[in-house]
Amino acid sequence: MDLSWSESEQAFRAEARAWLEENLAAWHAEHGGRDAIASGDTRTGFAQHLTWERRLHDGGWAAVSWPTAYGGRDASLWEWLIFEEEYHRVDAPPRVTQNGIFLLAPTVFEFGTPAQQAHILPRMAAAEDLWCQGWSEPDAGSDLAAISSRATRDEGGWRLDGQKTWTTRGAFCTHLFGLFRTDPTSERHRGLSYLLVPLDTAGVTVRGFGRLDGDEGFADVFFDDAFLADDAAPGGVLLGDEGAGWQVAMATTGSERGLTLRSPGRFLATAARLIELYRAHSAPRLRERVAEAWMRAEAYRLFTLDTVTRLAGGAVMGADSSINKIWWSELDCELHELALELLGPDAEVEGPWSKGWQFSLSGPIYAGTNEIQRNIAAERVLGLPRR
Amino acid sequence: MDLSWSESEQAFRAEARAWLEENLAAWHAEHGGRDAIASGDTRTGFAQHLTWERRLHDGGWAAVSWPTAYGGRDASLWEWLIFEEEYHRVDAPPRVTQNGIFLLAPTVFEFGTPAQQAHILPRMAAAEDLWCQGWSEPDAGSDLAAISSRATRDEGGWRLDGQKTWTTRGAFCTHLFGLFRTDPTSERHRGLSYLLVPLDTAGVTVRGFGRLDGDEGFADVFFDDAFLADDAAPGGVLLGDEGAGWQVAMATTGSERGLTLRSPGRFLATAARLIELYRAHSAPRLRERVAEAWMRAEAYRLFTLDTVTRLAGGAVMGADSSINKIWWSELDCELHELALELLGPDAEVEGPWSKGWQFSLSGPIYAGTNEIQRNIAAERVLGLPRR
Amino acid sequence: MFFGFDDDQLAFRDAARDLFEKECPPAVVRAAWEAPAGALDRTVWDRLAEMGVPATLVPEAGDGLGLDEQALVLVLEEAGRAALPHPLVETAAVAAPLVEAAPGPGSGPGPTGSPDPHGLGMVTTNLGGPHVPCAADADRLLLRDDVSGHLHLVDPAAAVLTPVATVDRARRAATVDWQPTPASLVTDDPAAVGAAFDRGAFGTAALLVGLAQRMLDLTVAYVGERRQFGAPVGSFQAVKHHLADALKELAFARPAVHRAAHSLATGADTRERDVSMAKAMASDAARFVGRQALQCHGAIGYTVEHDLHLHLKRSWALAAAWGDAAWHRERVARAIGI
Amino acid sequence: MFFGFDDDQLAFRDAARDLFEKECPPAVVRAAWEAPAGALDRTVWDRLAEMGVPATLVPEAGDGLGLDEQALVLVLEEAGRAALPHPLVETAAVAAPLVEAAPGPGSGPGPTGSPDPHGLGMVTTNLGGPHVPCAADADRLLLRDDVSGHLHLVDPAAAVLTPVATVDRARRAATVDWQPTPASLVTDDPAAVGAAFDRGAFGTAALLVGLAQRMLDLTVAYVGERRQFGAPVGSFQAVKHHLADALKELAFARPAVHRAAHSLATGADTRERDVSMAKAMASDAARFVGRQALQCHGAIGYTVEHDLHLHLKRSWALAAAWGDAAWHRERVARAIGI
Repeated sequence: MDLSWSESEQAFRAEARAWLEENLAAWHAEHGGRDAIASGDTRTGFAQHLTWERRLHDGGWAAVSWPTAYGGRDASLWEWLIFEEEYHRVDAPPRVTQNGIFLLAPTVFEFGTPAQQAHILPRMAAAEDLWCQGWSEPDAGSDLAAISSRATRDEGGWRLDGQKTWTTRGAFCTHLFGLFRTDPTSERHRGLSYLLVPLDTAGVTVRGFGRLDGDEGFADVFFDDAFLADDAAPGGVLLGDEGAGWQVAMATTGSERGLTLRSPGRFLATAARLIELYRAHSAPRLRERVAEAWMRAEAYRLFTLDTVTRLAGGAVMGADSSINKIWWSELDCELHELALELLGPDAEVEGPWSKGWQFSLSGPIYAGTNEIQRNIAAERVLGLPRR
Repeated sequence: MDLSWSESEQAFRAEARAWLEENLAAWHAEHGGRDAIASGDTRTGFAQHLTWERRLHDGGWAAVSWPTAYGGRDASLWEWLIFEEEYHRVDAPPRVTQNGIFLLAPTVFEFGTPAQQAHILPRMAAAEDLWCQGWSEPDAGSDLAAISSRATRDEGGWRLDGQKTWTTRGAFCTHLFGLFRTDPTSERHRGLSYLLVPLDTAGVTVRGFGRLDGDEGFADVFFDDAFLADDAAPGGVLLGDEGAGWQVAMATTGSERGLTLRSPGRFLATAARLIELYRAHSAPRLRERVAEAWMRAEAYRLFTLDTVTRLAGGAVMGADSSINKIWWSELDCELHELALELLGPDAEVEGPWSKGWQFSLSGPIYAGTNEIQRNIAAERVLGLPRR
Repeated sequence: MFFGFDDDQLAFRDAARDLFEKECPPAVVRAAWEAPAGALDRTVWDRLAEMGVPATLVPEAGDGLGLDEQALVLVLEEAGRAALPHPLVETAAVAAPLVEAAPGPGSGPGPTGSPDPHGLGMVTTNLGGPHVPCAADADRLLLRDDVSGHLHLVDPAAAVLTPVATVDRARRAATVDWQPTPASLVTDDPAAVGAAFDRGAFGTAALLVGLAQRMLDLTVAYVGERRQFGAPVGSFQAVKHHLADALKELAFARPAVHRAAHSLATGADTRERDVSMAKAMASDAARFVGRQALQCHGAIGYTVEHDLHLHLKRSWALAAAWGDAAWHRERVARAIGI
Repeated sequence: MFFGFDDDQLAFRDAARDLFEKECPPAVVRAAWEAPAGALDRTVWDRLAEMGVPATLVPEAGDGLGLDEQALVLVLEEAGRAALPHPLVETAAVAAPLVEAAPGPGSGPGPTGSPDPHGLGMVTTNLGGPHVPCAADADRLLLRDDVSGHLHLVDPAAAVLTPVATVDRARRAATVDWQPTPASLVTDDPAAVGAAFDRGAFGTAALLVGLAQRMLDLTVAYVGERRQFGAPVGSFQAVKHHLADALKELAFARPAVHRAAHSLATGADTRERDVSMAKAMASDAARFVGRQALQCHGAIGYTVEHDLHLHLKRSWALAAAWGDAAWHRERVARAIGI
């Protein structure tokens, strides 16, 4: 074991920290102070957050682990972890470009053609194209394979029909990556294709609606005989092979549940804020639970160090990403629950903790419910028999 | 609401308390002191506990809710609750006749012929016949309907073949009530009959073995072409109709999970001992959990008052006996877990708490695992669809 | 020994249930989210007043119904099921018996013209916490003076209200800045103040039981319809077990609330302990049931378009108000001598 | 940054695993339940001594293996998987480095003739609690004097042992009555005593990880075979979720134990905190996994005829020894400044 950071990694951390502290302050100032910045899941807040995304891009921090050519800085997974720790340490804002950079991009790197990579990734990093995920449908939630949205082959493109829903920030994005049934005779996992859809395509209608916390963070996306031309984007609108959408999508769920979406830095930072809050309201009865919550955030960091060590050694993220997702999503609920208990009567007041609490409750639901994750862990990690 | 006890109920309580205090002391003395009395799940202890059972019978306390004619005292359900509170308050010993008096008897009252009732019940109350339950088989645990032990019709009786297991105190009992497949062509719940079997029947072999706590509390019962004559007992050896064994047995599981097996008095007494233990080892970190455990024991008492009120009003114990069983079995684990935490390093020493803890762990397993109980509550109380 | 309710009590509950089903559908709760301070619609409140519900605990001599907490508890459960936004606990359980005992300002017809035998109108209070629900909507404020601990009945016009942005906007809460005067004094008896608090905690426990019951009912209905993987979601064992546990926690909390009603009605020595046990168990049960309900609804429940959040957010607020579960467990611990 | 083990460390683990599979099957653990005090069979211990395991942390100069906690941790996990009854943590993790640093009595071949480079033999201690494991079987007792807090190395013959009837009889525990003498003193340095305790808590955490892993493995195998309702028990979602949670708790406790090994090996400033985090998480994980294992085995696991209880009872004892989860969480709380 070597749990120390190399000199270059330490230098990377110092550079990131300095840049983040300076630019976060500047960004707050730009909008008249931190409190004047709305949630990124509101129309106003989204626009404000885009200016932050562009700052990140100008600084080369939008997607540190990407090749420089695409707007990254060729950072290692270790450096990515360091950046995430620093990012959350200063309480920098949630990434409104997250679904593109954290979910679509890994898939584009794995399945995209050079032409697609060259077109999609730089514009994504620059927050010029804003991507939302078009997977869930009214009748296809946990059961993603029940997708019924159709893409019918037509002269030089596809005709799209159907509805996607619970599309995060869909009302504010410019593009959607989604799964559509391209083989009308197919069922379940077969005959799906992974399409890249500009939301300004004629026949596409987006309706935003309120999440639990009331922010317009969700959207329905309706496709009514919308024509998606093959050349709507350089390199084409199909990601991976026609009919191979499921396998391509699974690569994305891997990153959603696994390493890239929710890094340990996020929860260590929340735990640190919880500890401050505990010091402010001494509540001895909660002391042991606060210590336990810190341990669980720290254990998540150690578990991730173990994972990255294995990935660096050539292993691939497997089904154990399922227990990873259960761990961080339940930890996030407990961290916020403890904060609310500390706040007592003030817990009900709109604020970062009550908002974070409501958001934490979505963790066990999105990216595959924790019930589904437990099935996966039991069947694919422990090898228990399917029904 | 009227939560007061009538004068006659108060008198009943006073009489029970006086008798129990006097006779418990006398019984301890009879055996050279409380510490000289072994667990009722050991051969020695079982014999010692029989002398207690006979005292109870001589005092008319063996089965208070039964008709006097059968050795009871016609007590109401309310008086039965009072007796149970007093019984556990003085920490009187576990009833080694429990499986007869608490499980078989209610079934005999419901399905037995007058001849069977007249023969079986008085001998049971007097602890002359000692009954064990012959249901589980190596391949029929939670899935009771998988029973394969056969009873084949033969001249004037039945020929028994097969094996029962996990039979509590089977090695010390004289009789077994069990389910046997009397229709060889039948499957699952059909074609079973409820038979009453003297364990001295030729061809029946009993092998005791150790439970988790090491006591010989379990037994295998082997049937090797054992001939059970129809007239082996007055009124016959068949309880209920031939082939109706499942319905008859379900009446018994009702009492097992529901009201009669584990009364609130038992857990209130454990909670009271836990509170004493807490006072002896002040451990402020456990204070809130001890209070919560007391509340849960008290809530069980209130839930039972509600149940008895409904039964007294003519209602029948329904599927909500399933949440009842989950509640007391998990409460028992928590009460003992707390005691062990209070005891610290001494928790590992053989003693009432460590023994009680090990026994409590069987609660979520026996009488239908709590997983089965949750299925029942969801399907029969909430009406959720079966698979 | 009879641990149940008599026919009059059950009939009172049924009448309230009918009233709420007609007059307090989710649309009324949503309206309470949006209505400006002071403009809470009173239709359902006026119907309740006609039924005499706010004066349930007021003796018939005082033109009340002359009933006790054992009748009120069932009606409050129904108010919880409906997520009634009006301060019924504050008025009926807390203020009415007090003010009747020591008549405060006014009498005769209620200030809003709603039928109101003893001129109390709609009352709210700071006894349950600093965020006073429906503060700008109430006719009277029953306020505990932090300095003296005395209770005063104050005209809202005589107080400065600062709205609080709460997660459940139907709380319509505000903090209150005010000055006690001799004329506004209702009681300086600590026992009476304590009893008023206990009635509020008890009433809130009853609301929580009703809120939890409604969340469970909504979820059971939903998982029976919603199909995934070719089967109703409710047929999966994980969902069954979530909801079986929700049922269990609720089924064992309810008798504790009913017993508290009896202890208050009979002035039992154990009433403080029993109220605290009820509030602790009802708060935890409602939080637990709410978590299971949200999880079993999935994304569909995670929107403000679905009604679940109306009950969910109310249950969060009320679980923390009038002493949270930990505060009441602490009081139980003292009562059982640890 | 490399959070893993090198080939030598893994080879050391594999050799230990082979040894335990051959020399420490359940029959050996059961024999330890029955053998009279002082008559614990030494076969597996002698093989371990031949491998040099008890001297893992002793420098090569002292004829030890000259390895550190990062090598020892994997071997201790294997000892846990096998439910080894011998005091390996007490000897290899606690006593050997100390006594080597300050050579106590004896040297040369071990008292039992088992290969033993520095004459220590099999050592047990009261540092982990009042019930000293294998007290009558050990060659030496490393005893903390409650009065002075100093550590002494004592010949069992010089102490009065009172057996303790423990739930896990393979603990072979006794309380020890003894008198410290100047000659028996090993160290009076509080830092050295504290470090010895931390190594014991760390080593016990590693045993608990191995015990939990074995209970999980036994259960996964069992629920795959056992059929009820026409299907393997392991195909039911409730069982799947019990075991998925067991897997999760264990999978996140293990890295904490490995990090503690690194912190001890490198003398990190955070080693106390890291050891406490490891012991707290390993204790809770083992208790949780054990509960799931017993529940998923059902009645079959609830007998002394099935091997599960050997691991289950050991995990209960070790979760409480060397400071229970609450004691170590307390130390973590202090370390993180709350």
